[in-house]
Amino acid sequence: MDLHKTDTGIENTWCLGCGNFGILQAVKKAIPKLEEKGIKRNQIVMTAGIGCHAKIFDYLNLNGVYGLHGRDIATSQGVKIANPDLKVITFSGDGNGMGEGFAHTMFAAKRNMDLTMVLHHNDVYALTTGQFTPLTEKGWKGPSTPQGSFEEPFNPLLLILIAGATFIARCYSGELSHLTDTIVKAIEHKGFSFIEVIQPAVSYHAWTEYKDKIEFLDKEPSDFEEALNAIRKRHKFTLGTFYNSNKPVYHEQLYGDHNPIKKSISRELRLQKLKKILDNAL
Amino acid sequence: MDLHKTDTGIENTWCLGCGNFGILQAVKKAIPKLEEKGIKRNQIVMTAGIGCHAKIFDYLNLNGVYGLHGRDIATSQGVKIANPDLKVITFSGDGNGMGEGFAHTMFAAKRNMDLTMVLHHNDVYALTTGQFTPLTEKGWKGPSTPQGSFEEPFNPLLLILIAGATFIARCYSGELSHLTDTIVKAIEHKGFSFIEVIQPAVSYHAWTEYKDKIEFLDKEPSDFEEALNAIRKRHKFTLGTFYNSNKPVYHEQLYGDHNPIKKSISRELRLQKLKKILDNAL
Amino acid sequence: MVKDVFTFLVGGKAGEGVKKAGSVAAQIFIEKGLKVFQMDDYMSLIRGGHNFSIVSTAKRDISSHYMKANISINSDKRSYDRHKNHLDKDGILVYNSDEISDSNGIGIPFTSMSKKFKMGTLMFGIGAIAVLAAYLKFSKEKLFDIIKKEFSKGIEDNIKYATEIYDLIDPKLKNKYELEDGDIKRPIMTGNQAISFGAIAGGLNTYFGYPMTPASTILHTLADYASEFGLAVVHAESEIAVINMAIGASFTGAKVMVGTSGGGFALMVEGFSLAGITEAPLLVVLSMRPGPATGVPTYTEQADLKFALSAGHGDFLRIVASPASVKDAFYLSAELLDLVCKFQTPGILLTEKHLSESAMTVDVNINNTIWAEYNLSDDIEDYKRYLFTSDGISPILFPPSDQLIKWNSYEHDEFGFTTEKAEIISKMHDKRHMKLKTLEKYMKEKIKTVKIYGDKGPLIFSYGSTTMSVLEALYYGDIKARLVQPTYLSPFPYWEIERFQDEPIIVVEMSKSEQFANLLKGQGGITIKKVISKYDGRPFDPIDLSEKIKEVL
Amino acid sequence: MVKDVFTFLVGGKAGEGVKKAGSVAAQIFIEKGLKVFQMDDYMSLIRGGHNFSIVSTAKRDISSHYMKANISINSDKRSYDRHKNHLDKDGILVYNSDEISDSNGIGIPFTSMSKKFKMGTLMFGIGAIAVLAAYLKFSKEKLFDIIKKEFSKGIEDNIKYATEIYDLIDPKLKNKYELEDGDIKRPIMTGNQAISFGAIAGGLNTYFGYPMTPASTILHTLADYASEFGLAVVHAESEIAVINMAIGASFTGAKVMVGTSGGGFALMVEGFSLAGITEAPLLVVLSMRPGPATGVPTYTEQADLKFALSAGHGDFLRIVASPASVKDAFYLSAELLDLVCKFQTPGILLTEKHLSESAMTVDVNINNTIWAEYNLSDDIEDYKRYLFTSDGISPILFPPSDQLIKWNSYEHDEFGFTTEKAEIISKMHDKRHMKLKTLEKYMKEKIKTVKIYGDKGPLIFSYGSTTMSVLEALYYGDIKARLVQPTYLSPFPYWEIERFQDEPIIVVEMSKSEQFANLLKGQGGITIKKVISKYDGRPFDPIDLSEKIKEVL
Ligand SMILES: Cc1ncc(C[n+]2csc(CCOP(=O)(O)OP(=O)(O)O)c2C)c(N)n1
Ligand SMILES: Cc1ncc(C[n+]2csc(CCOP(=O)(O)OP(=O)(O)O)c2C)c(N)n1
Ligand code: SF4
Ligand code: SF4
Ligand SMILES: [Mg+2]
Ligand SMILES: [Mg+2]
Repeated sequence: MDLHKTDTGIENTWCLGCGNFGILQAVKKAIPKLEEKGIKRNQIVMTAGIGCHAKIFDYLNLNGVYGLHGRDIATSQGVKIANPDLKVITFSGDGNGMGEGFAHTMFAAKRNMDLTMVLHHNDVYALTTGQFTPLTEKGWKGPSTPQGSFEEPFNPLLLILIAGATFIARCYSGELSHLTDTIVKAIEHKGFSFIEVIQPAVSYHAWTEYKDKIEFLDKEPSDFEEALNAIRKRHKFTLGTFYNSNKPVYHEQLYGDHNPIKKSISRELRLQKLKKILDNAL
Repeated sequence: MDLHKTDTGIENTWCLGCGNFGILQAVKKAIPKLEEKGIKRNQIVMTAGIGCHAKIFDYLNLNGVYGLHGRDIATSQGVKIANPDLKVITFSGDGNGMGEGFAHTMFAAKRNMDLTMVLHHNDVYALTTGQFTPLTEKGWKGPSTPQGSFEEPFNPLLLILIAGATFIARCYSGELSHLTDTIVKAIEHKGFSFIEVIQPAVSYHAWTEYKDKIEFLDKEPSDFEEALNAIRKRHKFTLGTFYNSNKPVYHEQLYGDHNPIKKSISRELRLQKLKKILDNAL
Repeated sequence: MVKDVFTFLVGGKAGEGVKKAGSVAAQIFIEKGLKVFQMDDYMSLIRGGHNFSIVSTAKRDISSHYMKANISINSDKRSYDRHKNHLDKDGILVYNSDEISDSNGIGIPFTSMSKKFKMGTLMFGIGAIAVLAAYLKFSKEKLFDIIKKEFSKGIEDNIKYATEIYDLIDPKLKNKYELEDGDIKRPIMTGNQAISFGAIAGGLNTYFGYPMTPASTILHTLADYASEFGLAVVHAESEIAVINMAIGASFTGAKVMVGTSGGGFALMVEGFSLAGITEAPLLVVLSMRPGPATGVPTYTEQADLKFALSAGHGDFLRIVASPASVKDAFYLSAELLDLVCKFQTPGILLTEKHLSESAMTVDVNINNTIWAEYNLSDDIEDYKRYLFTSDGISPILFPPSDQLIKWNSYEHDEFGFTTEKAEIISKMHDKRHMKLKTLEKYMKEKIKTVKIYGDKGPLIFSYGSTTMSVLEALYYGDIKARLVQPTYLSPFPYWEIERFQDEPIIVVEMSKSEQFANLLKGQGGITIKKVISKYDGRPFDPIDLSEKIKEVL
Repeated sequence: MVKDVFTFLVGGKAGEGVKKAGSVAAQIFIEKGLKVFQMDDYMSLIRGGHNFSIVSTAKRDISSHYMKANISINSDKRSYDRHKNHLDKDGILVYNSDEISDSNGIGIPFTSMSKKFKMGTLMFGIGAIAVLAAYLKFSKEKLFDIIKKEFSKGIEDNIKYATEIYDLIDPKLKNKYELEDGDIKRPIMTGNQAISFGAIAGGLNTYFGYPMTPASTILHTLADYASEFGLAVVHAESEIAVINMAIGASFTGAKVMVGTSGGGFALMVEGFSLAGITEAPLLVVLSMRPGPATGVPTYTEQADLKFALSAGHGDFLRIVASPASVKDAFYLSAELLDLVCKFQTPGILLTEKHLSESAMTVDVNINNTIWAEYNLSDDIEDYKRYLFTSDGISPILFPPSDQLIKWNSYEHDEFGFTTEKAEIISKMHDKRHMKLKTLEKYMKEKIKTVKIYGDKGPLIFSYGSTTMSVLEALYYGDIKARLVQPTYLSPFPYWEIERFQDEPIIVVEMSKSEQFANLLKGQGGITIKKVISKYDGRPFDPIDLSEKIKEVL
């Protein structure tokens, strides 16, 4: 299939009105913008976890790996490390990336891996019928917590900031242009970029639960302290880029400007070097 | 074997001068103090991960489970949930509890599980010959990073605070009485208590690397903000209790003052109830 | 076609009450004293797509749905296209005339008729039930009673919508169906409910889970009944947490179960091995769906058998058993809970989506369930957790105790202290291996490890829910055969199977690589004549299967 | 006893340079043109305890250490007690006279003599080498050269200490040993080095690992050579990260390997299944240690075989092969890298601590290693990742490409899009299964799957490093037998094994439950006469083993 078609033509099985449509659209809009900036479509690799959010894999005409539940962010890291010329985007759910895959997310941030993670935050394990997630507010009556859940939710932006991410934003699937712009910025960003997207899962939550609460940061924080403050003090429906800074990225520290695939050493040279090593050992 | 012997008589295979001896001694001293406070020895259950730290399992005459690398903290949670009368202590290493088992540690804190975690922080995967851990400073030349590691370390106290722990302290295996007292306080504490112990692994680091840097908090923080501040602003060799607060614990939210084992419902009553359920369905 | 079976099929989008319509239909049949088999086919999505529920009922034991319906009711074109051939000879096709028209069926404008109600198309299921009621000459009053009993909200609108549909279709139905009454009302449950209730009856104290189709509803069922039965039911952060928590709970003497599907079990494997060496009583429910990896989450397969039989590094004893029916599942989960406690080792209740999520009427006698018991230590002096005994079983003790109780992931001595000594390593291996011998002896004496149906004719082997398909196919096709179904797969009950070594057999299973047939060959020394295997995610249909069996007999 | 073998044993505490002494001894033998087998026995600790290194050398091929030393040098009482019986008939026992005295041996005050040096007892290894040198009539000059070459720090003190020991023991050694020279100097490597170098020769681009004995040294070796060979070598946060990263790397066209032991592999199982369905080329090194669970980390066993053969849910193709020697390991890792690339499926190089961490001199011809290659797609229009082909292999393509490349964990259509359609589910199963047939054909034609040693006598089967023990035992015991060693275990090379079906065989392996014997029975239809199994963590000693074999022949 030609990569340059816009759509994959695969039947979309999200619920009518699902917040995931906004994310899908934003990505579709972001791609031409990235192309304008010289990031080619065929250079982009996507990965997705498992859940409603991850169905975006079938709808986006991008190369990639539909991975395991919670492991997509590890898979993305493998992609980047093996071929650093590729731009990698991970689409993750709140159960996926903050539950099963929590450690991978945090370590990707710790390493400042040069990739983008989009967290579809809908407060439920949507595809498995609505159980509470690590981000769900206390009291949620899902099928695994019929009396109401009683764990305090994680604050994903706070965790990811502390872990070491260098680009951190919150968006809303109802704010398409902000979301689109943020995706573009995140992909352009060198280092670990994390976008939490408030994504209403209409089968469990109505858009009206969010609509009025949504607000934007008046001023984007300019350093770590301000970011920390804004993330802690502003409420969970505050949108904007909370942090944007620079730090060495993992793959460059690992091997500089090498590329393990494109600059793979030939068989001849390998054998030659190996012979030398074996001879020297004598 | 009688639980009331002090020692297990098992050969100790830690290196001479290892910081783990301090932790072992402190626990041995803490137990009688806990007994004075009414916590019986036979009520205590220990778990341990895998690593040098975990060998404490063989040396302490306490009931428990020598678990899997990184999973001890999950095992501890299972112990507590099944029989909340038991007091549970987990002995974990920095590779164990902040690497392989990172997610379990963070979720135990999130749940404010009523147990104690002692993190033997020695900056290496000691037992597997000295690789860098998630807490190791950049530049460590272990066998997996011969050119020097280049990941920024996690700040364990900061992470655990944000995740939801309610008792947080840092100790040093060279400060025995502080360590002993802190262990007693942590075990008495209702909720998730976390003690990071700076534990020199003499085969990789000399005591002198720490000795002069060790300092105590002048004033123990009195609330979350102060704790956050102290954890962030004081350096990593600052000892003391950084946080001590109260929040509902997991098992009580799950089933109040029930005890799934001690108050297990009889076979007769179960069958009676089941019959009713099946009849009602008709 | 299937003279003594009546089948109701309802198809539509997820979220339109299709599954609910299936279970209400099942209740109607139950009210009439009939036996029921309900199979729900749904896609991995929350709204939309195509789902269907198919409910077959009879006076006799029935162990499968039939893909030939007496009445098929479809809410949209997709459903109609899918099911127009799933009709019995005289079957009636009802379709949504807002979307299509077909002179061979009866059109009902389900959509436009639902428009005026708040719930709109969500009510389609009610409409389907109204059609069924009319077809079965159920009075409207009886229909209303059922709606009141089965639905919790929007009763009034539901009744209005049902009435309108009933009145509209009633005159169009020329030949209504006379459904005879059966004997008594029986409870209906899904396999997962049976597993949950069976475990409760067997003494379950704690359940740890992480959602994964088709095992999630065990977590949900037990969470619902947790306070009623004093259980701790925990939804943990991952399957790895689940199994390691479970082992902690087991250490305290809790009777413990966990449940998952293949991908989740894959994550539990290290913990499973830990249960092996620590000798932790632990029951894992592994409900299979098509793999590998994420596979096809909401469909059925039997391709995790080989994996279940050997998951985990190192040598240790495991018990693996697979129930053939919902009723079996009920008794088996208690029986397995008992075995893992008695033999202090992990066990797997291996099942499939087809059993987990299909519902059947069951005749269970709750008093016959086994109550799980340990071989408890009364030796309160000089207790040794891993005491060397002649049968390999070291009596167990739980905290609080004044004796030292150490469970150890490393190889260990009798006290549970870590060892690297050659002789002790060997002896501990021998001890654990001895439990296998003891267990085999116990199984020979006390447990029905293999069931044989029929007493003459060629030999067929199957296991798990595929057995139900075969039974129904044999009945339907009037085939004389003996069907052998090993409930226990590990330890492999060779003592029951050996006698079949001289006859070539037919195997029916749901795995491309013929895992069950390979097990029979490798462990049972059985000669395989032919394997009938299906691996498209759908359970066998008894009519198709009977033909396939006839071909190879 | 073993006339043509000379054996050096050195025992002491971890941290005293015991292992280093073993490898310096090996270097001495190598200098003399001899062949060497070095086995290190160490406990799971960093300092203290009891370690020993045992180095056997001969002019002929030698494939095991012998637990009967010509000279045994022990730094402490524990070591002395342990090894006093590990002496050849005329063997010499050297002990630390600061701790014990024994008229049958020669005492050297290793401890007190080391006191004056900064490194103190850490120098014991040097002392042992000095003793060996004296015993072999090595001049002090040669000894100094070796010390200079092999040690990086404290050379001066080392030389001083060595001189003092040499001078002290020299007069006490009445009958010195005349070690004949061999032919040429050969490189020595451990199994893990061979695996690492073999993979590099085969085209490795990326390695992901997490430390776990006995696989850690692959990570260390590759990390050391990463920049030299342009590899990305990553120590990740867990084994789950490792395998999922590896699959990401594989997606980009990197030739990728990961390595671990049983517990780590247990965590990789879900990812292994993902590699199966996505058809990701991926090589896993699984180096076994005694299990279950944490087991006995620094010792050896072969009890993960069954697990390796069936790990992962669902049906998918896997390649499992086990090298019998260090040399085999070198070639095999490249060969497997090629096979996983060609057949786009995961593979396992299954080995054990005994091979991974023992060192052998090897005669390898580096030019004979295979270079891993893909079946690359040239079809750049209308590319289908999972194209249905007659051999089941869909040509592969890597990004960047203008064609759509989708790898999918769900069941999928030819493009890689998710599917729930019955027909496609079946067809994809068929396609993947077809690769098995293609692979079997390929193996029959192109690969030496089974090695047979000897041409008459009774049949013995073994695999992995146990083969080396058997070979040495046969040599030592002068036993005429044929030894069959399947290098490939999955797909099982029945075409090579079938011909042995009529003779009862003897199996030698290291697993309590006789996993290898069961494989031969189940898959090969082989009749087992007797299984010689050892499961105490220690490799076979050729002398013991030869007796055991004689008993059962
Ligand atoms: C190992 C494993 N465990 C469980 C599942 C089942 N599962 C599929 S999706 C999902 C929840 C996804 O939740 P989230 O990531 O929030 O995605 P959403 O559906 O809300 O977009 C789970 C638990 C799985 N596929 N694999
Ligand atoms: C699943 C698994 N992976 C790897 C290992 C190997 N392993 C044993 S101990 C250890 C490191 C322990 O480091 P840490 O927790 O810091 O403990 P320390 O030895 O420093 O006390 C590792 C990686 C294991 N036992 N299990
Ligand atoms: S369940 Fe929620 S997340 Fe899933 S498709 Fe529907 S609205 Fe979207
Ligand atoms: S290696 Fe370090 S942690 Fe381990 S015993 Fe020695 S000093 Fe202690
Ligand atoms: Mg979600
Ligand atoms: Mg450590």
